[in-house]
Amino acid sequence: MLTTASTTLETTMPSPAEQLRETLRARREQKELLLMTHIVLGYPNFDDSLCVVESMVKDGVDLMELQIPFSEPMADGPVILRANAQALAAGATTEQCMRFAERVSAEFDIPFLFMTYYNILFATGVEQFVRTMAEVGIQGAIIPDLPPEEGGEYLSAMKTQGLAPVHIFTPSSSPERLRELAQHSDGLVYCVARKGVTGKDTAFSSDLDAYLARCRESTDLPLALGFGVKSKEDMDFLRGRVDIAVVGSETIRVMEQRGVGAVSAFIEGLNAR
Amino acid sequence: MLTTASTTLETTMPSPAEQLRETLRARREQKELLLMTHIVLGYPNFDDSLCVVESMVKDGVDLMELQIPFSEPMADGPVILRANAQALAAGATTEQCMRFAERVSAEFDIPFLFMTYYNILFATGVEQFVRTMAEVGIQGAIIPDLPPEEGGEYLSAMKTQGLAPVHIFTPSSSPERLRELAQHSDGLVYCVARKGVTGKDTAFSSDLDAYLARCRESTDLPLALGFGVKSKEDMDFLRGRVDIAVVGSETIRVMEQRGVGAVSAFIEGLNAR
Amino acid sequence: MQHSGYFNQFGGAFIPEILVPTFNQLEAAYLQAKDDPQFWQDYETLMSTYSCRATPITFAQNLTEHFGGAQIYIKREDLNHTGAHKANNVMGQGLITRRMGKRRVIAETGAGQHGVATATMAAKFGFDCTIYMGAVDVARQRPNVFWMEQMGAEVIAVEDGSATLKDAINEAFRDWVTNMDDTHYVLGTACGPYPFPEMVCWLQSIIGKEARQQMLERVGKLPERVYACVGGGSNAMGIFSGFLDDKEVELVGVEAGGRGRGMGHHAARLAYDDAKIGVAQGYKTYFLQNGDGQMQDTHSVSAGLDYVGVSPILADLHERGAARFEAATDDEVVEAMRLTVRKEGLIPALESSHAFVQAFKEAPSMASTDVILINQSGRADKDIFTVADAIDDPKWKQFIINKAEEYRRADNSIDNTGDDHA
Amino acid sequence: MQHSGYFNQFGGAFIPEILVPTFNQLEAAYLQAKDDPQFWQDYETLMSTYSCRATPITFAQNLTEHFGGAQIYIKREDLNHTGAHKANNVMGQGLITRRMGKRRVIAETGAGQHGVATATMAAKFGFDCTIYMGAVDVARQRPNVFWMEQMGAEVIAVEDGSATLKDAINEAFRDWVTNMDDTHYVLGTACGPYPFPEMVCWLQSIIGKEARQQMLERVGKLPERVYACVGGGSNAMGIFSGFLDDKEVELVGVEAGGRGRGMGHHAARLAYDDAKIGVAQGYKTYFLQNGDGQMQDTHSVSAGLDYVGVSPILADLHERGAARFEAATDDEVVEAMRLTVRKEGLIPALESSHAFVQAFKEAPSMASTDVILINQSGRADKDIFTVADAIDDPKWKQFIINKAEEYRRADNSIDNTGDDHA
Ligand SMILES: Cc1ncc(COP(=O)(O)O)c(C=O)c1O
Ligand SMILES: Cc1ncc(COP(=O)(O)O)c(C=O)c1O
Repeated sequence: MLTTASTTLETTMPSPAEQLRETLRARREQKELLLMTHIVLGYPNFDDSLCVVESMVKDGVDLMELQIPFSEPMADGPVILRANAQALAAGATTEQCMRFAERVSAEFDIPFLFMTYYNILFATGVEQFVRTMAEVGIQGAIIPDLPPEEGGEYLSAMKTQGLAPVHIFTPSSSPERLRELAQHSDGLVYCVARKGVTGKDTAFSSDLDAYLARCRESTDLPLALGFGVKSKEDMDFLRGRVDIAVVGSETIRVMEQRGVGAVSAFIEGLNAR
Repeated sequence: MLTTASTTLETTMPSPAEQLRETLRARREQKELLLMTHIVLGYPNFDDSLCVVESMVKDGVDLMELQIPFSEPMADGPVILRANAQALAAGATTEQCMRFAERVSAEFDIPFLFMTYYNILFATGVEQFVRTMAEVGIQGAIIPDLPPEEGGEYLSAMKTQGLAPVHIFTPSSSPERLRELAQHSDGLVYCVARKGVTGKDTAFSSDLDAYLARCRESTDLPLALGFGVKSKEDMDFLRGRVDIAVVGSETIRVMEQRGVGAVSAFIEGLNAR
Repeated sequence: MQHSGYFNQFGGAFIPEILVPTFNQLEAAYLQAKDDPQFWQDYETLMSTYSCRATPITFAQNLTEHFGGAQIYIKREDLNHTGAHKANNVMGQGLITRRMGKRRVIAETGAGQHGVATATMAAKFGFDCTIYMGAVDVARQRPNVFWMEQMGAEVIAVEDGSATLKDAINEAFRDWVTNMDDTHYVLGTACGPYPFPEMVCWLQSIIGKEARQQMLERVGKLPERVYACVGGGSNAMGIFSGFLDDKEVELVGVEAGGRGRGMGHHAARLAYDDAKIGVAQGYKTYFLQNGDGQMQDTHSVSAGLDYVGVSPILADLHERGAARFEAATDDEVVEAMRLTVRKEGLIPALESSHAFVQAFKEAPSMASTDVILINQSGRADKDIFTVADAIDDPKWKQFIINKAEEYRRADNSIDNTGDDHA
Repeated sequence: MQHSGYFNQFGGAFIPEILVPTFNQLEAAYLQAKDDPQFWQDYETLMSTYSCRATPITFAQNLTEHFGGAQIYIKREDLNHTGAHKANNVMGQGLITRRMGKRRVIAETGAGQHGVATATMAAKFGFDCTIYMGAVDVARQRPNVFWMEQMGAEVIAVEDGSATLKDAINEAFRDWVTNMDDTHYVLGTACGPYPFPEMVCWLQSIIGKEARQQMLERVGKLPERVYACVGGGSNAMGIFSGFLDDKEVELVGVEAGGRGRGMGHHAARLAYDDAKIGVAQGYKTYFLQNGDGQMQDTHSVSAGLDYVGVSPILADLHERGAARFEAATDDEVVEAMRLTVRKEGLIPALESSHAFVQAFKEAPSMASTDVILINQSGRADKDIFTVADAIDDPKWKQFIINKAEEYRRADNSIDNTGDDHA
């Protein structure tokens, strides 16, 4: 199916996870708060997905989550949920997502992560899926319904391929749990700002500080904070508190309400100081 | 309410029951099979009821059942049932029925019996009802839902007034039961030709003979046979088997289908030899 | 018959002569069954394997707290197969029918509960079955008609009289006088000629027997008061009969107060004073009738209580002061039903909800050590059309309108104004 | 969690990280309850006083004679309060919810049975309650929605995905990840992440415990075969669990064959070979999915069996050959239901009727000394709209059309084309 690429890694080449860490480290030296964005692949179609990636990279997005759509996106809120459904209704397949990933990671010089649900990996075969991820230049993955307890095969495949498994910290996670999650993570960790699903408002306030301190204590990896980030004010609040801000549903909302062209202005607004 | 009439009877005058017996005896001498007809008082209105009585008497009917309408005529079939309901809907009352009876028994020289359900007597007060019956010139009554076991008050009131309580013989009655019913009856007994309610077809055949023989053995009173009698053929069959043929629903049917005026021809047809 | 079937001045058997042998046979079969311990054992076995007797008593903790007075217990006849106490009577009469060697049953039905129960029994016993139902009731109780027909019963819509329960009874008698040889008339309540009132009470006494024992076991004492709704009187007599010898237990029957006092507005024969003693449908009791003895129209939100007469046995208890009778109005009934649904997750039939109304009125002023027992004679989920109308639920109406549209689109041949009287 | 929740390769807990503490708490509460004899005693007391456990087994004599083979017995879960076995699970989870100190429950529902049961439990326990239901199901199951609302539950119509059961489950999880502190998610079947499958089976095992004992007492032997329909798998596991150690008893699960084989036409995950192993809705089992792992549309005449996944415990029994799985088509199901109604006066839910289909296929070729047991998981009278449609009853349609006319005349403001999604 996919072209090129060997399945064993040269020991001398840095692994994708190492590349990811290095990229983030380097960018953080330039910028106090990095911006990670999220798109649903194939929504509304792959051409538009490509335009959005292009424009986001141009506008200074630091890394991106590419969501492979799934029919049962249990952890997603209404906006991303519908984007998943519509991408599938338009015929999006895992194979197309892989080709898309291959193209953008070749064309654009930022790290790309996959975000999807476990069944997408499982249906392909976890090992094969992860191998293909590596081949197409994806550096890590977020699988919100795959806790490390269930992730044995995935984690070892990721390790074999040198990819970064990104786990999720939550406000309700105990310190032990955070350490456990951190142990199984690479590249960064994803801190959700609150309970609930993606795409709902979050009241960013100093109430978050204790939680973020717990996160910091548990890992040396960069902290990405997501769920409800959607404005320059949110960004200003997060600056100094975490390493990466994640903007997810809001991009889709902007796109839906004001068209693909409006995404650029929105991202610029977020990144403005 | 009702005019005149004393409540004690002169011992020298024949009682209404005696008069009834005598009338029937005399008529039977002239005629092998007497004809008793039945109408529902106040159906469709009292004026029409009067016309029908008038015409029936003229056409040679020998005695008549006047049914006081009741809201729950449990033993009646659809034709009489609806006539009851419509008479009541048109406002017929017991009081009006009494006045009607008073008029026809004064005007026409045939015996009149009441037919009604027990609650009509009970609501007025059984004794008073029976007393009024006597006063208005009614000679007997058929109460299909009042077996002799329940009829103590009624039977003694009828006796006091010298009226004829007519009971019903049925094909399913045992010989003992027939004797018991006969004991409590006067004037005549009413033999139903079959199971069921009024107004359905009866197949008149010699199957009836054993039953009628049982009836004959149980009483010296004249036997009236009803339920389903509706044609000259039926009359011909009954002649020699019973003393009186009773035509009920069919008269109403004729009236409904062909008008009050058609009743006369119908009766003439029945009585023709 | 061996007995007159009188309870002081009430009861009797005012039957057409043609039925005398049939009633003799029925009385004999009934008395024999009553004398035969095996019968009751068979009956209990049937009810505990086909229905779910003993039905439980449920402590209504939330309602008890809500009213802050007496402890409220509920006897759960709604859990019976087919959803009401009617099953008890019907299954018992099924056994008696079989003993008499008959193979066809007929019944009247108002709300449809008794019709469904009888059709069910007939299916189980392999009897042919005809159900008489007022045309008005057929039209408003189609779900019950649907199930009766599925059971194989023929449902005949009675167009005569007021086209409701009493007319269905008359019509069932008309069938019976024609077909008594192979047919048993399964009368649905503790009314009609002897031996029906007594026989139905006897079969329904299974409720009271269980309830008395359950109260002693669960609560350790008898209830201060027992509440039951009164249509014909079978569920009331069923539960009351467990406590008739317990002078300390007050028995409270609750009739349909409809829109309140005044002839035509209700079906309260004992609690209001519009009824007087009369004889109809084969027995003597209080009837809602005019001066001439003509039965009058009645009204209740619950089809099962909407009846002109009342059990002669209850009339006698009333006369002797051995039971107290009250009436609950339509509005009170709907309110009590809603409260019970919300507080306890129980769905009392609109009929049963009458008993709840009175219990709710009295519980607050009783002591918290007092205990009351309500007979929940049936469940309301079969009556959803009636309940939704009583509650006037707009979403329900919209659903029905959409459903009708769907049917109409699928089949243009269906008449959209016609009447569905069978 | 202390346990992985695997049954060989099936099960597990694929849950969003935010729910990890919630699942830890739930597992702890579940294990504690399971270890505490008092819990099971409280549970049995609740079920025997609020519902009518033990539910009986009924000998289906007419069906037995009709098929002329094995003796047919029926476990009567339809007699439960709210009309199905769903009550067992829900009441048990109610007790667990109270132990965890939570005061709100949420649930998904397809047919509406589980929603009604949960709303009922919430009313009884005094919990707030939200029910998620696919918008398609809301539209077709209005009677159930009506009762849920009467119980005080908020019913949310889920418009996403296929707007049916699986989408309601997703939506319930979305609520839960937001409100887990005070909220328990009462999952309705033996699916979902550990400990749900095990916990639900444990609570439903009350069916099998009773049934095994009843068979020994009534029939004097264990059944040769036990039949149950399989949606998520809770009623099947409930009854099977009584016989898992009895190697001589064959367990037969019957899935929804819908219109027959071929993806999209049915919901048979084990009996047909359109499903493959996958992970969704938090657990690993056979799912009806495409090559990419996307869940596919399913079809069944019975909303309660119309689900893409199946209990991991059943998937394991299937894999190990410890249970046999068959499928019954829509047409067979309607036919079996009608026959059962007519022959026995029992009204099995369309779901339950699947089990009857397979039993009817096999009974004739079994010996008359053989005994089979069918789990009648629920009653169909709540599903009258579905059943009437399945049977295509013209009188019912006419009734609905007349009723709609009546509503329209009474209130012209009601839209006559609109959608009633809440
Ligand atoms: C649930 C229920 N309760 C009560 C009644 C009233 O009958 P009875 O007074 O004979 O119990 C009915 C009659 O249909 C009923 O369906
Ligand atoms: C009556 C009935 N039986 C069976 C089922 C299927 O569920 P399960 O397989 O969990 O028993 C349902 C689901 O709604 C149901 O309502």
